[in-house]
Amino acid sequence: MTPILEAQGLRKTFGGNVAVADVSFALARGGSLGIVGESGSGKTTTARMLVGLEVPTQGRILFDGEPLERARSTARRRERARGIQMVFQDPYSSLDRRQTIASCLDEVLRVHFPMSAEQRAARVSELADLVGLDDRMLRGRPGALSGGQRQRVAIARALAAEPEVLILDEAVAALDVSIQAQVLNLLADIRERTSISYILISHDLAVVRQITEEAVVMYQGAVVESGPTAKILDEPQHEYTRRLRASVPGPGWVPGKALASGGAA
Amino acid sequence: MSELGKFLIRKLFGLVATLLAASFVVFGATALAPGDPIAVLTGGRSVDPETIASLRAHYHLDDPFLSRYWQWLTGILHGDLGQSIIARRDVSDLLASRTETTVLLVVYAAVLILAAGITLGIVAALRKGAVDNVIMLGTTAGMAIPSFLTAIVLIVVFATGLGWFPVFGPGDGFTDRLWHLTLPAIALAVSSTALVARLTRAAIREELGKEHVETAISRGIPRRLVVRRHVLRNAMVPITTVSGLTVAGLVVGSLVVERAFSLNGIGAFLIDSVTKSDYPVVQAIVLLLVATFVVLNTLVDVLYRLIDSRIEPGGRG
Amino acid sequence: MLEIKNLRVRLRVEGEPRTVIHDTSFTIGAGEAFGLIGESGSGKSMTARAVARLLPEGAECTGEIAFAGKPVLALKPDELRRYRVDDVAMIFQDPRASINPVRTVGDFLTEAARTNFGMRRREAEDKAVALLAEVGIADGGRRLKQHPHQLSGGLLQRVMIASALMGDPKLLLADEPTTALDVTTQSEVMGILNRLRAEHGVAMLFITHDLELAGAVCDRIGVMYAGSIVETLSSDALHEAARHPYTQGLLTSRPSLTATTRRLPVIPGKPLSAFEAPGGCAFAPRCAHVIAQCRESGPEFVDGVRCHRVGELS
Amino acid sequence: MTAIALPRTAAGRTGIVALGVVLLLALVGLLAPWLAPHDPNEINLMDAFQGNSATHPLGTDASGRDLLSRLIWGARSSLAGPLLVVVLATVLGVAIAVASAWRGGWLDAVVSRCVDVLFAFPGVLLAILVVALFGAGLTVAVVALAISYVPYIARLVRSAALREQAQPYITALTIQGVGGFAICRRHLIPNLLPLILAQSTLTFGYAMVDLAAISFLGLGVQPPTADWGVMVSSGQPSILQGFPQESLYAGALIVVVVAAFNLLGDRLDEWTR
Repeated sequence: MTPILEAQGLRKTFGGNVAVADVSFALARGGSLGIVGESGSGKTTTARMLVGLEVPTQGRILFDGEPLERARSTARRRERARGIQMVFQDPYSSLDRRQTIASCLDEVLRVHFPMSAEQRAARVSELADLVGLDDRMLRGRPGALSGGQRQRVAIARALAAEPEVLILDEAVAALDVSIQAQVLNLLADIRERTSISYILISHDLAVVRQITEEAVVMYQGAVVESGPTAKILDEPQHEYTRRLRASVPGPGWVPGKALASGGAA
Repeated sequence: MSELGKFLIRKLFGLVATLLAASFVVFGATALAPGDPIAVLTGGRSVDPETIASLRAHYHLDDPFLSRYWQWLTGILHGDLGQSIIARRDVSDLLASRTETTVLLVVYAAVLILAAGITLGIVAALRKGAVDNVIMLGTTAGMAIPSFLTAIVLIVVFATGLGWFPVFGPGDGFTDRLWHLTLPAIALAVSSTALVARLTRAAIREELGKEHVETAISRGIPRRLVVRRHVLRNAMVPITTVSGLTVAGLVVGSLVVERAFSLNGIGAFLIDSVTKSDYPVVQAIVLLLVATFVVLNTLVDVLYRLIDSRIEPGGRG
Repeated sequence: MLEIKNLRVRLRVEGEPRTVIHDTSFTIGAGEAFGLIGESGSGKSMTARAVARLLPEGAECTGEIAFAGKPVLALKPDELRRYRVDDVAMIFQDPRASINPVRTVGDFLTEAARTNFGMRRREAEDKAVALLAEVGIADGGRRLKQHPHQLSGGLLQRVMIASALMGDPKLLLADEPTTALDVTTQSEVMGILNRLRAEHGVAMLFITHDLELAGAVCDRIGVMYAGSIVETLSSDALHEAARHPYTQGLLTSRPSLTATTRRLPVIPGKPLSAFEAPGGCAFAPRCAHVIAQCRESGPEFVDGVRCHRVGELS
Repeated sequence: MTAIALPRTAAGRTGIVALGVVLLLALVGLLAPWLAPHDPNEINLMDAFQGNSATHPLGTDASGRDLLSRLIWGARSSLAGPLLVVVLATVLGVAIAVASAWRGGWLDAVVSRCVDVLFAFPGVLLAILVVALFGAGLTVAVVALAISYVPYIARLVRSAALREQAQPYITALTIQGVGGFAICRRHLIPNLLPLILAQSTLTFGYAMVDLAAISFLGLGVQPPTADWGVMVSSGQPSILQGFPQESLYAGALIVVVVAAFNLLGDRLDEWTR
C-alpha cells in the first residue's frame, strides 16, 4: 500500500545555514510516526515543509503517492489543508483570542465545505463532542479555557477540514502532566475512530512511545535512526539516540551519566 | 574589519542615502508647487517679456528638472545655498548670523531637558508613592502644554509681571545672551522634559522588574549598588535613545519658540520666508534642519550601539 | 536547618488578595536535597521565593520560616542581606533572563564576592575560573570576558550554578533550573548540579514539575497541590510507597519510556490554584476515591500525608 | 469580548474623567450655534478688553469680540483638525503597515525605505514645507501633518503586525487556506485594534499641539476664524497691554484637551498590554 505521506531527501537551507540536511521517511495510512529531536535538530522546519509553510530547497513530499506542489495560491493551500493539518505547541497563542470557539471551528468549515449554516452548526457540535468540549465552552472565547481545553479546540479545528494526516508539533509539551495524559488519550481515541494518521514532532521520548508506532530520530538536520518506536527506544543503535534515551529521568536514573563528551557550546 | 567599523560605514552610507532622498523631496516639492516664481520675483508688477526671459535664464527656470536639481545640489555641496529672491543676497550670508541664536537656544534647552528630565525620571522611578505621584502629575501637565503657551505664561509671569527676565530679543555678549535665552529655552524644554522624565521612569521601572535584578538582589548585593550597576546602567540604553531623539526634535520646536519670543533665529527666518514665498531660503533652511535632525538621529543610533554590547552585527537585539 | 511551618502566602492581583500558598510545612536538613513538585498554580515556585524573601510586592506572608533557628520572615533589611549573602543562593528557570545581558559573565560571577566579601578582582576571578571548571567549563578565563548572548542556554545555566556557589551558601534554591533546556542538556546540567551540591555539602530545595527528575536527584520529595503539600516521602519510596491519590495519579498518568499502554490512567479535571480550590480537600473534585467527608472538611497533614482515606487506600 | 466593567482603580477612574472631558468639549463644539451667547466674529471696538461681565462672561478681545463665544466656536476647528489628522494618518499608516508586514519582500523593502525618508522630516517641518508651497490653511496643514505622522504609526503597527502574524493562530489560518486578505481583515487588524486605538488617542494630543503651533505661526487656520491656536497667537500682542486672558483661556483649553487625550491614551495603552 502506498504511504499516505512520504518525504524524500528533504533539504532546507536559509542563506548559508542548513536547517534540514537530509530527511526521508514514510507514514503509513492510518499509522503514526514520531519525529524525535532537540532544538536545532530541524524537526520544526521539517513540519513546516510538510504543511507548505516552507518550500524544500531539495527533495520532495509525496501525498498519497502524488508529489505535492508548492502551495502558492489560496486554492492550493486549501487543497493541501484537506490532506494535512497541524496542531501547535502553545495552546495560548494558537487560537485567536477575539474569536469564540464555535466561530473558530465554523470559519474552517466555511473555507472548506459548501455547507449551510445549520449543517455547519451541527458539524461544530459534532467536532466539539469528539474532543470533549461542551456547549458553554463553544460559546466562550479562548480566555475562558484552560490550556488543555484550548489544545482540544486546536485539535478540533485541525480535524474540521477532515484531513488524512495530522501533524502534532510538540502538541502536548506545554501541558501539565495530568492534562497531558488526558490529551494523549484523546489523540489515541481519535485515531481509533477516524483512521487518521499522525506525525508527532516531539523531544519527549515517553510521549513518542505512547502514541507512535514508527519513529525517526533527527540530529543536526539529518535523520540518524529510524524504525519501529519500541525498537528504537529499547535498543537504540545510534550514539545520539542512546544519549537521548539515557538522558530521560526514571527509576534508577543518574543525572549526567549520559554525558558522553564535555558539553558543546 | 571590526564589527564596529562595518556598523559605522553602514550607518554613514544610510545617512548619505537619506540625505540625498530628503534633498530630492525638498527640491522636488518646491518644483511641484503651484504658483509662478516669476510672480514673486516681480512682486506682481507687470513686466515686459524680455525681463521675464532674462529672469528665467538667471534662475535656470527653463532647464530640465533634474539638471536644476543637480545644479542646486552641487551648489549646496560647495557651500552655495542659493540666493534669496526677496533679499537678493546669498542665503548662507543671511543664515550665518541667525544660526548662532538657534544653536544656542537648542543646546541650552537640550541641557535643561537632559538634566531635569532624567533626574526627575530617576527620582520618580525609585521613590514610589507621593514623590512619584507629584512628578507624574507634573509631567502629565507638562506634556500637554504646547511650547508657545509656556512661552506666553513665562512672559506674563517672569517678564512683564515680575520683570526678572527680558521680554524679547537675543541680547549681546555671551552671558547676556544666555540671560535673554533663559525663558525661551525653558519654554522649549518643558514638554520634552516631561516626556523624557516619563520615559526614563518607565525604562527604570521596567528594568527594576527584570529577573536579572532579582538575581542580583538574591545574591545579597545592596540595593543602591543593584540600582546603580544593573538598573540604571541597563536603562541608560533606552533613555539615551529617547533623549537623543527628543533633543533632535528640538531643531523644529525652536521655530515656534523663536516666534513667540521674537528671536531672530533660523526658525523665525523660515516662517518669514514661507509667508513671503522665498523658495530658495525655504529650501535651504528645510534641508539644513532635516540634515541636522538626521545627523543627530544617526549619532543617537551610534551611541546606542556603543552602550549596548548585546547588539549583534546586522541589526538591533 | 530549614524549617517551614504553616506557611501561607497571599498575593495582590489587581488589588485583590489571592491565596497562592494555603498551608505548607516541611523541613530540610543540612546537606539534604528536598524536591518540591507540582503542576502549574500549585505554589511550588512561590514557596522557594518565600524562603529567599523574594515575593512580589504586596505579598502577605504568615507562618514560620526558620533558617538555622533564624526567623527569616522577621529579618531586618541588613540581616536579610547577610542571610542572602551567607546562607541561601537561588537558581532560576531562565538563565538568559536571570543574568544581566549588558555586563560580562565575569562581572556577573565576581560581583557578589567582590561586593559582599571584599575580594579583590583577581582573587574573585580565580575562584570563578575554578568554579567554572567544576561545572565543566574549561576555558573559564575566556568565558569571563564574554557577554551572556555569546553563550548557549546550557552553558549559561552552568554559569548560574557556579555563581550560586561563589558565596559558599548552605542552601540552594533551584526553581525549575532545567525546564528551559533540552533533554540531553538537562541531564548534563542536573549531573553537575547534583555532584557539586554533594561535594560542597550544600542543601537544596529543588522545584520541578517532573516527578521522575525530582526522584532521581532528591533525598526526599514533597508533592504540592493547590498551595498545600499533600504528601512528603523518601525518593527511594516514590514508586512503591506513594500514598496520596494525587501522587499516585501523577505517577501513573505519565507515559512510560519502556512500555506502551493503550490508554493512560488519568486524573480528570485540571489542576487548581489555592484561591480556586473549593472548601474541604482541595483535590476532592478530581479524586477517584472521594467521599462526602472529603468535601466537608480539609484533611490535616498527618504522618507525611494529607488525606482522609489514607488508612484505607494504602 | 468581556463585558465592560467600570474601572476600579484610581488610574482607571482618571481615564473615565478624561473621556468625559473630551466628550463634553466635543459636544460644546457641536452645539456652538446654540450655546454661544454672541456672534464670535462680531467686532465692536468700543467693547475691547472688557473684563468679565454679564453680557461677556469671559470678557472681550482687542476687537471687542466675545471671548466665550469665540472659545465655544473655536472648539470646532480645534478638535476637528486633530481628529482629521488622526483618522487620515491612522488609516494610511495601518494600511501601509499591514500590507507591507503581510506581503514582506520587495513591497516591505520599498515601504520601509520611504518611511525612513519621511522620518527625516520632523512633523511640523514637513507641514511648514507643504504650507510654504500650497498656501496656509487648515486643510493643507491637516493633510501635511497627517502625512508626517504616517511613518510613526506605520513603523509601530508594522512591528506589532509582524509579532502578531508570527503567532501560531495566524499560521493555523494560513495552513487552513484562508486567504491573506481575509486573515488581515478578520483576525490581524481586529487583534491590533486596541493598540491602534491607544496610539491614535496619543497621536490626537500631538496633532492638537502641532496644529495649534502651526496656527500660532500663522500657517494654519487663518484669522478671524475662531480657533484656539489662532486665539493664543492673536492674543499675544494684548499681553503687553496687560490683557493676557485671550491667550491664556484658549491655551488652557488646549492643555486640558491634550492632557485628557494623553491620560486616555496611557490608560488604553496599559489596558492593551
